[in-house]
Amino acid sequence: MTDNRVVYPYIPNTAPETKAALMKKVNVTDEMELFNSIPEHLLQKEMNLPEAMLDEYTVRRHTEELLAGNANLSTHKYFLGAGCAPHYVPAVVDEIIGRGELSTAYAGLMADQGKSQIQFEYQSMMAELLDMDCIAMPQYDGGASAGHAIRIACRITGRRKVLMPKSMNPQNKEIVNNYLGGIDQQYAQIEYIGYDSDTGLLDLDELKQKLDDQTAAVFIENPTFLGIVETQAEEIGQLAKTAGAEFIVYADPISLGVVEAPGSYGATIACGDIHSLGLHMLAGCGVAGYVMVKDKKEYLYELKDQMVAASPTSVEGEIGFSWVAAFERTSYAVREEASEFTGTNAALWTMAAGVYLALMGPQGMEDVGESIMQKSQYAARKLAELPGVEIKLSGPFFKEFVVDFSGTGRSVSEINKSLMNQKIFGGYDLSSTFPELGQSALYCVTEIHTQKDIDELVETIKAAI
Amino acid sequence: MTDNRVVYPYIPNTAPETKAALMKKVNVTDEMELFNSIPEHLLQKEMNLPEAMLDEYTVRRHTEELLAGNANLSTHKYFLGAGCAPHYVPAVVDEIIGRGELSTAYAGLMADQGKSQIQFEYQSMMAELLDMDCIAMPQYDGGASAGHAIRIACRITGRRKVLMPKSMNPQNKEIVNNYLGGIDQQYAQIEYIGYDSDTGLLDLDELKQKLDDQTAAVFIENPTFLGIVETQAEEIGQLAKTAGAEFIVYADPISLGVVEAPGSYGATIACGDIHSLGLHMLAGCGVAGYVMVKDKKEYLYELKDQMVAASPTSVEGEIGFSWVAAFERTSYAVREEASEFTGTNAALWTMAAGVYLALMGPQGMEDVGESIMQKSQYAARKLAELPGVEIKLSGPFFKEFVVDFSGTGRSVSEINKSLMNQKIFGGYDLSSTFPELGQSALYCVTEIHTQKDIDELVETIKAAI
Amino acid sequence: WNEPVIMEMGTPGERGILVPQAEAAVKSEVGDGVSVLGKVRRKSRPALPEVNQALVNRHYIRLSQENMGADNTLGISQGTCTLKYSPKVQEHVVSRHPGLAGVHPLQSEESMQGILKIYYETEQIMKEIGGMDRVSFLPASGGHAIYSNAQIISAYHKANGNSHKNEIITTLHSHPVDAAATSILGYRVITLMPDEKTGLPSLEEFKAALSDKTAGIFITNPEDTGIYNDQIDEFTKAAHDVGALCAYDQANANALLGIARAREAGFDLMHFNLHKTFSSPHGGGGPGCGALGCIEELAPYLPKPTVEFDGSKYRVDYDREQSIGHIKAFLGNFPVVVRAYMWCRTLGAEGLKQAAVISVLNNQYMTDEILEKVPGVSLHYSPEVRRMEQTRLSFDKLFEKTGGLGIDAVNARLVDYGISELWQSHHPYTVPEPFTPEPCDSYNKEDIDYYVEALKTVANECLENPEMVAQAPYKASRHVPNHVMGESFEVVASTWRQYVRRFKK
Amino acid sequence: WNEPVIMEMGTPGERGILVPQAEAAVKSEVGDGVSVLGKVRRKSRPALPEVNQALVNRHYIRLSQENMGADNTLGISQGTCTLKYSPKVQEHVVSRHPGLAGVHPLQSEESMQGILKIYYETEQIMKEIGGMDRVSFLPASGGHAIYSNAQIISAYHKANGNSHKNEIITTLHSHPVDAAATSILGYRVITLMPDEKTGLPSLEEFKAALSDKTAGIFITNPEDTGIYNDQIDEFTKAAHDVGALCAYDQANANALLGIARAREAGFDLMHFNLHKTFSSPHGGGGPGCGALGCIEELAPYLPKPTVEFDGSKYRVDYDREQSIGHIKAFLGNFPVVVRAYMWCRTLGAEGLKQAAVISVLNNQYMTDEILEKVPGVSLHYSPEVRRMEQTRLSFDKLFEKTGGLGIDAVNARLVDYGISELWQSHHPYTVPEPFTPEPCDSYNKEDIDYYVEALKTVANECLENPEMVAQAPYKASRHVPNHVMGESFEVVASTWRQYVRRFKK
Repeated sequence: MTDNRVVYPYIPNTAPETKAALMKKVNVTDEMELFNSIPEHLLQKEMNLPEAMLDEYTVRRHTEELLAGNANLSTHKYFLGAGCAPHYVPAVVDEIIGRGELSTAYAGLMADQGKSQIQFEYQSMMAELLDMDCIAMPQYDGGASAGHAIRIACRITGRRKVLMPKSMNPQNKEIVNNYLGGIDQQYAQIEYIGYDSDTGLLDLDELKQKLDDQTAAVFIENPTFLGIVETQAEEIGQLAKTAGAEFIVYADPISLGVVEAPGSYGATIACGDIHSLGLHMLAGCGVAGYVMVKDKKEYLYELKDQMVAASPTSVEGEIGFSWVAAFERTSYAVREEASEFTGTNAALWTMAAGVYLALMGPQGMEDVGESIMQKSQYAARKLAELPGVEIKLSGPFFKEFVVDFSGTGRSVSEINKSLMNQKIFGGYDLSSTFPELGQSALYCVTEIHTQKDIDELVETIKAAI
Repeated sequence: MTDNRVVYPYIPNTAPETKAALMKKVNVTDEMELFNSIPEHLLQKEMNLPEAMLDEYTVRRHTEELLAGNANLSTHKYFLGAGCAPHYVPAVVDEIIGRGELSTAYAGLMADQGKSQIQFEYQSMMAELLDMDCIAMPQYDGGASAGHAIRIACRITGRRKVLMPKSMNPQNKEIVNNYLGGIDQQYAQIEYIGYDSDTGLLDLDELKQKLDDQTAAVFIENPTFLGIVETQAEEIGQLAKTAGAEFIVYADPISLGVVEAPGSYGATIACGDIHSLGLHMLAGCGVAGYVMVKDKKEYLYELKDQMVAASPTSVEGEIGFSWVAAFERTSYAVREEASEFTGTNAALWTMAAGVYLALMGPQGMEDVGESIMQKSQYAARKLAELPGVEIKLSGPFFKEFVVDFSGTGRSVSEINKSLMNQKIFGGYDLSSTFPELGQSALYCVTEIHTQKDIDELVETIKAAI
Repeated sequence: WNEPVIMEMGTPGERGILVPQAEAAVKSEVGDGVSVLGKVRRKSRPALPEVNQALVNRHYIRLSQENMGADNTLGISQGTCTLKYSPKVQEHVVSRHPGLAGVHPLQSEESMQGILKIYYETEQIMKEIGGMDRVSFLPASGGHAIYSNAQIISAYHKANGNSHKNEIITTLHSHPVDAAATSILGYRVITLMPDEKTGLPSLEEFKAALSDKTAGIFITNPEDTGIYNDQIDEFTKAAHDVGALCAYDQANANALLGIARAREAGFDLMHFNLHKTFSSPHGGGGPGCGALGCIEELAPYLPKPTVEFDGSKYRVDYDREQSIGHIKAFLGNFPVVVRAYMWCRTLGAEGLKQAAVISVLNNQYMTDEILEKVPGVSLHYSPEVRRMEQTRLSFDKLFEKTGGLGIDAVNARLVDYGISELWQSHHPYTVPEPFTPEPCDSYNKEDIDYYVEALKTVANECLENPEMVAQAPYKASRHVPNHVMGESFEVVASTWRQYVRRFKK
Repeated sequence: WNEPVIMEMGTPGERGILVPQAEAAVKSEVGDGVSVLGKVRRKSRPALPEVNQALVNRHYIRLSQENMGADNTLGISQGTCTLKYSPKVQEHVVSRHPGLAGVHPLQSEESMQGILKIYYETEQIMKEIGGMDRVSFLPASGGHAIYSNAQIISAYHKANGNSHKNEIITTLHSHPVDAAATSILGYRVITLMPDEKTGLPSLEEFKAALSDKTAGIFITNPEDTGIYNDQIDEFTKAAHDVGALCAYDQANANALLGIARAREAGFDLMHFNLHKTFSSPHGGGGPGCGALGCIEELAPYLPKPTVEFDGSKYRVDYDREQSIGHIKAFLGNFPVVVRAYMWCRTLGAEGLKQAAVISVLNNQYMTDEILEKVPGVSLHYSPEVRRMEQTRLSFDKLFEKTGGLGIDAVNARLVDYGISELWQSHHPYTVPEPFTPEPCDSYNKEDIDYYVEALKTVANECLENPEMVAQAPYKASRHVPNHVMGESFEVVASTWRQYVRRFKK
């Protein structure tokens, strides 16, 4: 339906009088004259799109009806993690990142000091949480942050071999592969190190065997994708250091109130996803990567993205902010000479994480870590009491843990279907990506789960097996 | 559970070090010493309250679970009005009144110029919509506005008799009664005028008979509670004027894009509820009253509430705002000497209505009026086609109309139950308050109803009768 | 930003929003729908502005920034009104959950059990906090609660044949609405003056004022001065002795949560302002809620409806024969009740008591600091008595020393320090150049210290640089309007059309 | 406000929020839960601030006010980036509806059909707008889409045994990331310089640069200058002739909606930035979405997953053998897709075309106005050619006349007029003292006139009052930091701990 007389609220100059005045000024009588630099044969003949829902109510109702059909945190209980988990997002976080001045801000220097300060504060709090020193704008997600961290390590060491845990998040494995892509060869050569089938910890023997003077980096996840806290972390870092390799630690920041900071046990590069710091699940959009390094020149200049930095101003005691610090590193400045490309990232999410950390403070981070450990351990114990159900790895775990249903004779997929009938989402099915674990699922328990929630889960599984 | 060691996020000085420092400064060692001016026997011995839900997540989940149990606009279809109706609230309205600076503002003069300007703009747009001139802060609701309007009329005329329509909103009747309350006698003496049983219009003969030189005001609703547009309004105004009485019009502002403005057909005082101008239903909280008068001194000074007014500032072309204009009218200034009391009202809702009117503009108000009339007429026609169902009054109606189910042998209550089983709320049951209308219900159709919604209503009723 | 007034904005033809139109089939069935209006069809369009949505949004976002709310500044200036932090979690639940925003108050009881449960449970909480037997959330403000209390008193006396009882006693340091809202019903209002030394009403004078005519008393305690009347139970006893009812104005109960209640003090009626003590934001002046409590004997007179619970289901009781009737549309301002519910459930008994303890501690600390550090300030009435949640102070000495710069001057300048104007005192003033800050439970020591420092700076400026102060504020979004008090009809413009007539000739 | 940095705020012991704790029974079952961590248990607490909730909220509300976003100022300054009005209805649906915010990307397909339907339907819309056969929403930014397109090109050539194809051609006036994101894969990047007269790449030079080694070309059109390359289909044809693939950088497609498409111009790959053209707000730099389109032949290489529809159910297809694999977590930045969906459904075909028409009309109008009214401005390259949605302008003459005050000076001062700094040009500059405003579809004539007037005022100030301008801005929330460009390691402080080391010695 074509109706030229519609005045669009979002396109004010469709108001006929104004449009006519502008057309007169630029000396056109037909609107297509505006496009006279485009050859006729390149013009689009028609555009077949669904009929317009011109008014706000209609499009809102239509969209909300579609969204209302999705199971979600207010209709279902989630024990599903694997890189996206049901954590609590404080209302103040929603309030601040919902502020129009922030969400619609872009690239002002003096115009947007507030935005830059919030980012600087996020960066500063992350430094304390991770015990690292430097950080630039965020990466798209944890996977991208891992890729970036590896490229940094390769550039710094001039080596190509990278040792990574075999138990790594399979999706991140692919993202990293993509990140390291090259037309002739990959930027780095990844070799995977297995995990101890009892404890879930990294296989140190295999690590020692593969670690050599060609190794650019030893990369660990802590906790691992399977939830295991890598208690050997310091030793691994020592081994890497001895080999002249970088020690990259991929950490879930919400664990760091109770788990040691990567920077405190030898990490030279830290990376990961800030999803757990106040971001909603958002069908998987609530993720963003961080890469942090120590306060050394050769490291800082390898960070690829724009960097918010603070410095004094002409007024005693005043601090000002800029997001073009050391701009000459970036692809904006030097195009293909840059080490990597940069651009739009996930800036708004760092503001959410900043507000989250400011609210939580040291005690909040400790409390949430403790709460998650207690609740997940409780869930694991209760599940282990079910006949045929086994907790698979014996290492200490954080938030997620592997539950093996092989002994029940039921598949994870069957159990998850039964759970969904009771409005519960069970754990992430590991049976195809980790066949060595049998019919196992990765269960996720966070601070939002009550004892009652967990007991309900256990009872529902009990009824299903 | 008593746990003195909790540091409350909302009560920062419960932090032990700070609290100790303050206590030292004010020279107490036990916190009860702070209260040493209260005699021992007046102190509360214990407070038995449900256990605290200290953390934000727990109290939020608890409350949201309670709210999620309520049928609402996103789960049910509403054809229920009677003073609160399902209208569309534009997102920009929610955005603005959700801004913390506004919702937490209070009583600043120079500190809160923005708030006062928004109120002034609301007032200005209402003046254009109603064709009236002066307005003060809002009343609690339409009922209170009617009471205030009547008291104004009595003060101005020095008379006590007020003629009101018998078909008036029964809840508002009581609110008005309360508003006019007195220990010896009511402030005004209300006499009700019936309506024509065919058309629903005011019975002019009865009006003429009761109208005399003791009459302070003739009060009409337009549209009436039963939805009828009072087409005789101008004539009624003339009659009132001839008798030396005030002409008070209670108007639904969302009708005024298509229905004539009260000020244009003789109203000397206009009042009503701004509920339809961008307020959510909110379980009945989305209401606020307006009372407007013409630009005459004797009227303006009878408005009881604080008044936002604009005047030039010392800078050429600049406008400033104050909410204490003609302050000496108010009970804040002169206590019991004031004509009525004032205080907290519904200020935030006037800001919502202001943003609503700014978005709608003249064309939007015309469109919404037309849309409501067309849709409600369509619904009435379709319902009238059902066997035994009759549209009761023949006058033109706006948004609401009386549907008589007497011919079906089913009661309104039965039909509404059937509808609710299909997630539809039927019309307001008139059978007890308006027995002369039989088994009738007041149906409400607004701009948010689609043809499909209406057809579904009709089909569901068809199946129920 | 120097935002223009919306009435001067806009471009012909622009639209802020489009409205859902009737479908073609509907239109073909009913036609234009408006011809039926005949002579009451609107003849000329209202002169509303025509503004696109981006600009409407930008205009109001900017105007919202031109405010000093508790969200962006220290809400310490408004004594007696308690500008607390309103927890964002409450705001989001209340304004964003469709199970509240999208609920119709007249939908069937079984379809809104969650709402009725919150209503009922909050009543139980408020009963315990106030020591009353029933609580109604229908009054929309403190004044409305007082007015309703007066109506209950009137109804009670009528029911008991006490038609001669036509006097109400209040005190000058009680809120003015205690006088105004009772007077409006036809009561003769007797206002007791404060004792010049103690600031409190004298028990003797009170007894002298009591008589058989006394229908009721309306008292704030602590009074606006922050002083607690320690003979309060003797006042209520004396009133009861002449057959009067006692109504407690606890609009601001911030000092007394878990500390002292209306019941022990002998009151029959009371009210709490949920938008003060119980964390609901002020919204620039509402919507609010004056939770009205009463003893069992007066419960039949409560406004209707009430919410009742039979052990399994909640229901709305409209059938209350002796009730004073509907006083407010539907269920009152229910979202305010939800906020109070969440706040009380979060804090629990111990937390509520700490809110009172810290409010009083903060106030006593701040009072000491102001008297120590800010030049030109006095404390009138018994300086040795500990104040409760607020303190009536006086810039009398500053006024004297500067020959005329008092609280008005301080207020004008305070805005430049990002602090909203100080509330002074209700009228009439008993203390010269009064001001009444209230640091309540939401502010920490650093906030209070900052506030005192700003006061001190401004007071010093008054002393040292009076010419500069006289032109303040400098950083406000506007200059001072020429007619703040709208001193005559000719300069009062409550609408743009009036403004044009008055000032654009 | 002069807000302090949060690292210097706070009081020992204060809490911003409390966390849900394990129940007593849980604790008694598992103990403290953390002893099992052994030597990786955290030894000392992170030095995070301890700040109460009211203060955290106030701090960030204030900081949010210290920004000039499209919500509170005119977003005309950022040419090539299209700072549109982001309709609030979209923002509220996207951020407040639990059916989006609370959805886990790995939950079963049948439990998220609504999301998958929106995903699928938006793909259909974008296919039609771009003229491509498939569209992926996985890339998180324009750069990411370019990088992914380069990977698709690489995969395609690998699959076809073209291992010798290792060169990419782009133009200087295409976005720098076209060069950077292709280079990172190991391609040799050839950048065509613009013709000094037309500003466009020369077809002859392009053909000369093409060879059997050419793997692909990456071109923006209209280029950053706002000039449309009218020979574009000859470029793509020439590239195809040597077996190269053609990728269209349509990050900013605001001039072309419904006007001209990638397909007719002969491209095999393209991308739209949904956070520019399709109304998603920038969020200070993300999250965004680079919608990547391709022709049927390249569809097998698209990143995974895709969303497929079998006529009754939507499903997520992870099983794509030739795919370049996962490039972004889960389903990408889906909320950005929802916004684009709502925006396109609201406007429909006619409205989208009007967005393009008005964007171009606004820009041509503003360009004329600037050249007429603002002193010291030049238009380089073919002045007779109508610009599309933006125009690369130059303050070269102002710079000459003032002996050094050019776009940097204008930018510093512009902030005082409530307008964000003008974007200049991507590096390297081909035009001296460049600036590139883009008035897009969201602004009306009055907005543009105001903007031009501000530019004019500032340019005149540069001429008449250069000393004053040199100290600008005056009204910004801060003074200019001493090390804007962080010119050496010793002055770069990206965190507070670095700041303390660098500047608090």
